[in-house]
Amino acid sequence: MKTDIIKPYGDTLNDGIVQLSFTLPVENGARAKKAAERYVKKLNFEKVTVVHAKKIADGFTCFMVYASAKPTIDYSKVEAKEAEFEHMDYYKINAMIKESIGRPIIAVGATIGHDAHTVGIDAIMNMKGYNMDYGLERYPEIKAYNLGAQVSCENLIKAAIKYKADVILASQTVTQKESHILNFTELVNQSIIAGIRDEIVLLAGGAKISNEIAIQLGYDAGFGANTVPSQVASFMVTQLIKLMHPTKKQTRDSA
Amino acid sequence: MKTDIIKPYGDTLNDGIVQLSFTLPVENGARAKKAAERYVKKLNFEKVTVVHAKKIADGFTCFMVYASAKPTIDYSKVEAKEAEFEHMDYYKINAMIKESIGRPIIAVGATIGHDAHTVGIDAIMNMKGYNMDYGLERYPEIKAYNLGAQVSCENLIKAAIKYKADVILASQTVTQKESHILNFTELVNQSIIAGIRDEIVLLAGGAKISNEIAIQLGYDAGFGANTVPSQVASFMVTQLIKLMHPTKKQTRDSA
Amino acid sequence: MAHIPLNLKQIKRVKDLAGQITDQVHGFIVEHSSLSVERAILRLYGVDGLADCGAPLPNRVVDIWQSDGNIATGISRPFAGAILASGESPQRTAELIAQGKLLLGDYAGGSQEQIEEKERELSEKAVAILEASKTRKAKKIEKVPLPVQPWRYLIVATGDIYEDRTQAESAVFSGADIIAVIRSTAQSLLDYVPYGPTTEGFGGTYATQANFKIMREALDKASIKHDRYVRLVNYASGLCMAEIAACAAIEDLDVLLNDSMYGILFRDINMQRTFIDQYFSRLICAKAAIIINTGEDNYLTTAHAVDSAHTVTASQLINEAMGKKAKLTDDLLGLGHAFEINPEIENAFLYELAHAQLAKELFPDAPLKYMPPTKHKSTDIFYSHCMDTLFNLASVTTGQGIHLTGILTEALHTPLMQDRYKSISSVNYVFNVARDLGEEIEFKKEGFIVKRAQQVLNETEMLLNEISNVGLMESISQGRFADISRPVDGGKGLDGVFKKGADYSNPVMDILEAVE
Amino acid sequence: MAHIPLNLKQIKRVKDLAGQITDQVHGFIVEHSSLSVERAILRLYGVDGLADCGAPLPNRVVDIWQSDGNIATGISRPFAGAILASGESPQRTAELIAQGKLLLGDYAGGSQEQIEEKERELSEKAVAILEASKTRKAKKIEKVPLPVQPWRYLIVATGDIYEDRTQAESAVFSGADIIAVIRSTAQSLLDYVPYGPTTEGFGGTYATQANFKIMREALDKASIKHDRYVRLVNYASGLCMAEIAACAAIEDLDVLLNDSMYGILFRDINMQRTFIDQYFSRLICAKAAIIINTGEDNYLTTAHAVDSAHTVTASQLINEAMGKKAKLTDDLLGLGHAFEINPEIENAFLYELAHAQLAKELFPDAPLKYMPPTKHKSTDIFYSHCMDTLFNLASVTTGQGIHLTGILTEALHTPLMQDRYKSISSVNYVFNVARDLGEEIEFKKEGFIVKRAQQVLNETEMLLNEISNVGLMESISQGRFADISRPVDGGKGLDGVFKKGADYSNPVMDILEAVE
Ligand code: B12
Ligand code: B12
Ligand SMILES: Cc1ncc(COP(=O)(O)O)c(C=O)c1O
Ligand SMILES: Cc1ncc(COP(=O)(O)O)c(C=O)c1O
Repeated sequence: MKTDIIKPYGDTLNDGIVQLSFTLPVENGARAKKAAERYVKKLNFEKVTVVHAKKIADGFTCFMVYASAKPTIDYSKVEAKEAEFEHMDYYKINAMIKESIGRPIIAVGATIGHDAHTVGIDAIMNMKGYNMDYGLERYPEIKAYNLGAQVSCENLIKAAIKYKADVILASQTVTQKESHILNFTELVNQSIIAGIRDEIVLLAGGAKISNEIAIQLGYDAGFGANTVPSQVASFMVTQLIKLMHPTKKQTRDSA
Repeated sequence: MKTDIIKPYGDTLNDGIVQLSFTLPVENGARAKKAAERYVKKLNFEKVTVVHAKKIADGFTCFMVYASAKPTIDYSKVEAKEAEFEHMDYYKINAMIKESIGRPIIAVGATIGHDAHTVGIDAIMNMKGYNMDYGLERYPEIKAYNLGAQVSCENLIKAAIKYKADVILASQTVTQKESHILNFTELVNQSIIAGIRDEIVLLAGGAKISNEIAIQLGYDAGFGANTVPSQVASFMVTQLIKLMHPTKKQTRDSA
Repeated sequence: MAHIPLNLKQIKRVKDLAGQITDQVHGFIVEHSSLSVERAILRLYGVDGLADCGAPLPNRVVDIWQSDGNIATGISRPFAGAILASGESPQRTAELIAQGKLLLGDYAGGSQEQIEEKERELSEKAVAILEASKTRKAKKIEKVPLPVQPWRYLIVATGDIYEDRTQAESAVFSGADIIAVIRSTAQSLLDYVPYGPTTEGFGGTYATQANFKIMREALDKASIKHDRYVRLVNYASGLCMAEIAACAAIEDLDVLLNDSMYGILFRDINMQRTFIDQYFSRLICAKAAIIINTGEDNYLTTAHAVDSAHTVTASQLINEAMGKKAKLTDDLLGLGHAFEINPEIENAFLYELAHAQLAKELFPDAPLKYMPPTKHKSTDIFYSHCMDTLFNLASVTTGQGIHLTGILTEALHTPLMQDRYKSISSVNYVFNVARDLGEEIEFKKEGFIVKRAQQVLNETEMLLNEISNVGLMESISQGRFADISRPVDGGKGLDGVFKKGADYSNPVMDILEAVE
Repeated sequence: MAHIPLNLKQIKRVKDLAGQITDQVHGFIVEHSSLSVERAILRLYGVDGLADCGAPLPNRVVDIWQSDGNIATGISRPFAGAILASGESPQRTAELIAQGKLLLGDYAGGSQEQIEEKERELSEKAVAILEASKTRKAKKIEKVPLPVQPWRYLIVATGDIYEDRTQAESAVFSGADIIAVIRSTAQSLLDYVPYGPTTEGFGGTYATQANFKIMREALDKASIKHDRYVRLVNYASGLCMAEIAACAAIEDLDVLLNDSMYGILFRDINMQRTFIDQYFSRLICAKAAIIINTGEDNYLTTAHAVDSAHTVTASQLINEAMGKKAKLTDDLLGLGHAFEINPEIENAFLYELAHAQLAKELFPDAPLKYMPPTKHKSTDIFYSHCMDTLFNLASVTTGQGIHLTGILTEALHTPLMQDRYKSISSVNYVFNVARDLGEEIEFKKEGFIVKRAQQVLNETEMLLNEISNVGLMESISQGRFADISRPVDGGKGLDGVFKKGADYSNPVMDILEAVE
């Protein structure tokens, strides 16, 4: 395999230049600056310049630093785990559902836990949609139920069962103290307990959610900032077809 | 010796949080973000979040990252090499020169090489001074000759000999491609060739100059951003006394 | 100050409309009370701490009375009776009640008059507590003066009150005039006020009386050190509005987030409950000289900041009218609004100026609370920093009162110490270099800014007309604010609402209402 | 546009004064020429490349003629004679001269009339080159239109023209309308124009014709890709003003830093030399439609930006008058000024607005070049970013023409790719959200801004009066600008100045001067 060794770029290839800013719990002064410099060296940098140091509280100093990073990375070895699916448009998605599933998809979504942020899940589900891209409610071939925010995992699963959902969409915005991880995990567990995990497409989303983390937590996919509804709908239908036609899925995979 | 192990501080002691920003020579996309994340991990960070990734040219992406740095540093082991002298005021300095040297000090200064930045050396030497602190020209006990900018090292040394200077002040602002190092080194060499190095106090200054680097280059001291003239004058007289009264110096050192 | 000439008659019309709307709701409010109101009375009577079961004592006592089916009387009378019966302090009496050692509703301890006398005594003391807080604050401000407006408001939100304190000290060091301790996520949905110093919140720190005290003490020190009085803010809106107001007053807080509709819209708290609670909590604030901050800024995080600008203005007018009903004077009305227009809209800054100036024209004497961009903040922290810089300019130019400092990492995380420093540096810079810009410019007559302000005012008038026709509760259930609709009987906390009986008594409220 | 009402009579007075000052200097200029002017003629006649000794051919040829003691005739006549003698192209002829194979001053190749005819032919071709450049640019602008003002100007300065190209492409990607390749430190002191593509400059990249070509080609591609015409800037001021103007015209540059006094003040270049050179170089620019940019912004890096504001205005007026003398039309007069007031001064932003608007009032049709804060930029890059954000606002509000993008790392290093992106994001943001702010506000009559502008204008008038009394050269030697004084006979390059002999000829200048 071909390698592709790279480094940060300032104004000359591979100069490694990085801007850093951080606070150390020390009083400002020559020693503080020295400590900042040494610390950044420990982070595998050379040519470290502490360009700014400012006292921001008794015993705390904020530093700004430019430095040249030493490591390189082989870009050819970097793989990303994006949800794999063809991004289709509104019309194609509806057509595909009609053709391959033969009935409207049912989707239930909510912001779980104590999280009150609805703007994200609304962007995906409400008619209006996001960034000129219609929301799921608008799709004739999708029946979308948006339960809003602060919904307990239990209630979301109950609703999914009640509506015979094909897809569950869970949103989390607050990530402080890993609360999103706790809530997402809880939802997966509840779906397993309810015995529906294998029958549904389970999606996680939110500003700080990546596909990778969602998959780690047991979801089919995760969607982060700037997702548009048609991406989600595309994934939903693609995944659902795989779920409903496992053989078809295999042929696809081997193709 | 007591240790004092510290780490960067975000909002919880020792959380290690650092803000970084850099460019990688790759097209933006999921792989690019992954590469940025991995790269920051190589820099000895954990909990790396690539908060922003933006294409800024074909084949270049700018990243913003928050991450938690792993190393610690023992602050008790950090020593800074500031020029050591008592910072005196205008009156005290003049009095001290009168008393301990018995004649006005002669100082010659310039911005050397092709560097055209005079504001810094002017701030130290001109009457007006800097930040409400009088410049050297104002001191009755200092005779200051400011030769301006773009002065060759040779000419500065010649002037120093002509004026029988006690102190030479050299300024450098442009640091691109290490031009300041080249010029400062050249000046030291010229002073040695002229045979005056041991008889004078040799000072370096400029926005990016630290005492440490100046000493490494063979100067008596170096002065960086926000230096005020009275600091320089204080050092000048202190150092000159050491130079003129070597015994006195020893007793001081052993004190 | 750059001025937008508005029709004074129209201003009067919208204020009258807001007054009518308030009057309608007020009719409902005065006939009802809530468990939280009753608990607030107990707190002002001197009841604090936890019962053995772990619930706060005020909750225990009120719950007992409610589960007995007697709540329509309110808690004041039976509690006064219990004190007479026990002969103990309010605190001890409450403990005895909670332990089941003393029965509420046992009026044997004294005559009707004696009980009323006790109630009077308790309530006068209660009101004196509020007055004392006002006096203490006034004295502090004599010693270390208040800074000029806009006041630089910074939040701390670590979840740990001691860590918050460190952050707050840092903020004051860099220039903050007001510190707000952000409340732990969803505390507004707790039907009690947590107790004691706390170190584990989510997205914020629990609002407890002990935490208030810790922070106020730290800020008192900081005020003296930096020679300017630093105000302290916390959050009342939620299921415990009145109780938190009581705790805040006791601990000399300066500002409370206290909106007549926020809980309804953003926390799905029942609207009846909210209207009842806000009234009593604001009476408390008025007496203790606590500035209220309203939450109109939140509307623009769910609704479109241009299309829905008039809902902000309408809500401000309603909050003002409700506030005045609760005796809040202009200087205590920190009505909220925000700089939330999508920066991709051309001339967004002109809209912002128009909206901000409109608020100033309508409420010239109120310390308006101006919220920075949040929804359209980018994860590009440098870009976000620019947005805040223009926000700072809009604020100082239009003479806002309370300036919530925008943070460059808004789209990422609750602020780190370094974030706060960087953000306040921008505020300090802009406020200094453009201090008198507002005095030195005029908005072009017939220009875009003037017309835009007029348009928003016209839309506001139409909306208020509609609301006054159908009533506020019905309007909210139709989703008139923030694109959110809430049914009159839906949401949390309705079970805590009760109709006052003929024998209901709340002498604290009586005194506070009597004030002129 | 927010307007400052100035007395039209006073404006006329200051413009007349600047005209008088220029006329005085012009008397001197027309009697002299310089080696650089002569070399520029050769370049326009088609001489390029290096001599065997490594010096540029134009230098070699002129030096030979000068060392023969004949320079008072100028180079045109003897060179035309040499062409006739050799029968070769100008380039080949120059090579032969440099190799000593052909003698300058040997007029045997033709009669007086034939030589004059040859000169006419050469000079008409020369002027046609300039005209062709103008036409080519106009055509490009027809295809990919010019963006609206203020034009977003970004610098590249890696020292390596190929690296610069990458940086420039990135800048255009993010929104730049103009790219300036910063020149290597002290190139202005070289008495020749380096040759070929270069990769090793200090603090900038050498200005060479080859580098101009490389960058212009890259920008032509970028212009098409991004569908807006991206202008290219380089530096003329220095010892080779006229030659660089010639090279720039040949390569279709759009803008040249070209000041009548910068070299004197900031590079200690002899003032006689500078005045002579700037005149011819500007005649070239005028014909080739190259916008000049003047360097008044530099004054405020050494002098106090408030106290010395009037020196900027005075210098702009002089630069304008000298520019017009050299046939530059208003649309080519990119007069410079800057946002350089110490941010610790209260209301610094109001001063800035006053100064910027004053420039706009005085030169309404000139594409004013507005320089960002530099001297008071902090090493705190976040703080510096805020300063730039307000600068951006001042620029769009007062309708500046060429907006030099302030860089958040100004106090640190020449911009990195990421720095440039962050900085232009701020420009894009501010220009969009405040596009029409200037149209929508007015400066209060009798207010601070208006008074301040008037004060600067008054001080300008006084200064121009003084200068017109003592003469410009004398004034400069008295340190009237930028707190720097330069003696009339001091500085570099005086040895390159000569008095025109009776038989002096420069037919290129004659044609350019004849243009109406
Ligand atoms: C609006 C807002 C609010 C509003 C919410 C109103 C509402 N009804 O939603 C209000 C004012 C109520 C609010 C309150 C709080 N907020 Co808030 N809030 C924001 C804000 C400003 C914008 C969020 C937003 O609407 N973004 C726009 C949407 C469209 O983007 P999105 O959510 O990322 O959604 C997109 C994708 O992620 C994806 N997506 C999202 N969900 C899903 C789900 C699925 C299944 C899929 C497929 C895709 C998907 O699709 C969407 C479209 O692309 C952010 C700051 C910011 N600028 O990001 C803070 C922010 C999110 N809030 C924050 C906090 C801490 C709070 C509070 C906890 C503060 C407090 N202690 O009081 C409270 C309480 C909230 C609670 N209990 O949850 C923090 C979170 C910090 C963290 N990372 O943990 C932030 C980052 C602010 C900050 N810097 O402190 N907030
Ligand atoms: C003003 C200025 C200019 C003016 C200079 C006018 C003049 N006569 O000085 C002009 C416009 C001419 C100029 C030109 C250039 N500049 Co310049 N300039 C600056 C600027 C904006 C301010 C510098 C300044 O005056 N600071 C204020 C003084 C008071 O601070 P100071 O120099 O640090 O001095 C203090 C201390 O350092 C100390 N000190 C300084 N010297 C000495 C000496 C002694 C002995 C002692 C004891 C103390 C001492 O005391 C002083 C008071 O505290 C900086 C950006 C910035 N904001 O820093 C760029 C900057 C320095 N310039 C820069 C460049 C690249 C140039 C050019 C080379 C660009 C070009 N290619 O054309 C040219 C050419 C200059 C040349 N040949 O040297 C770069 C340098 C990058 C680098 N680190 O290498 C900077 C950082 C801008 C940038 N980001 O690109 N510049
Ligand atoms: C008026 C008001 N009250 C309360 C809050 C916060 O309440 P909670 O604790 O529900 O997040 C806000 C939030 O912005 C508010 O604006
Ligand atoms: C008008 C003008 N010319 C030239 C320059 C740069 O010249 P040098 O190459 O001497 O640094 C500047 C710098 O700002 C300038 O303003």
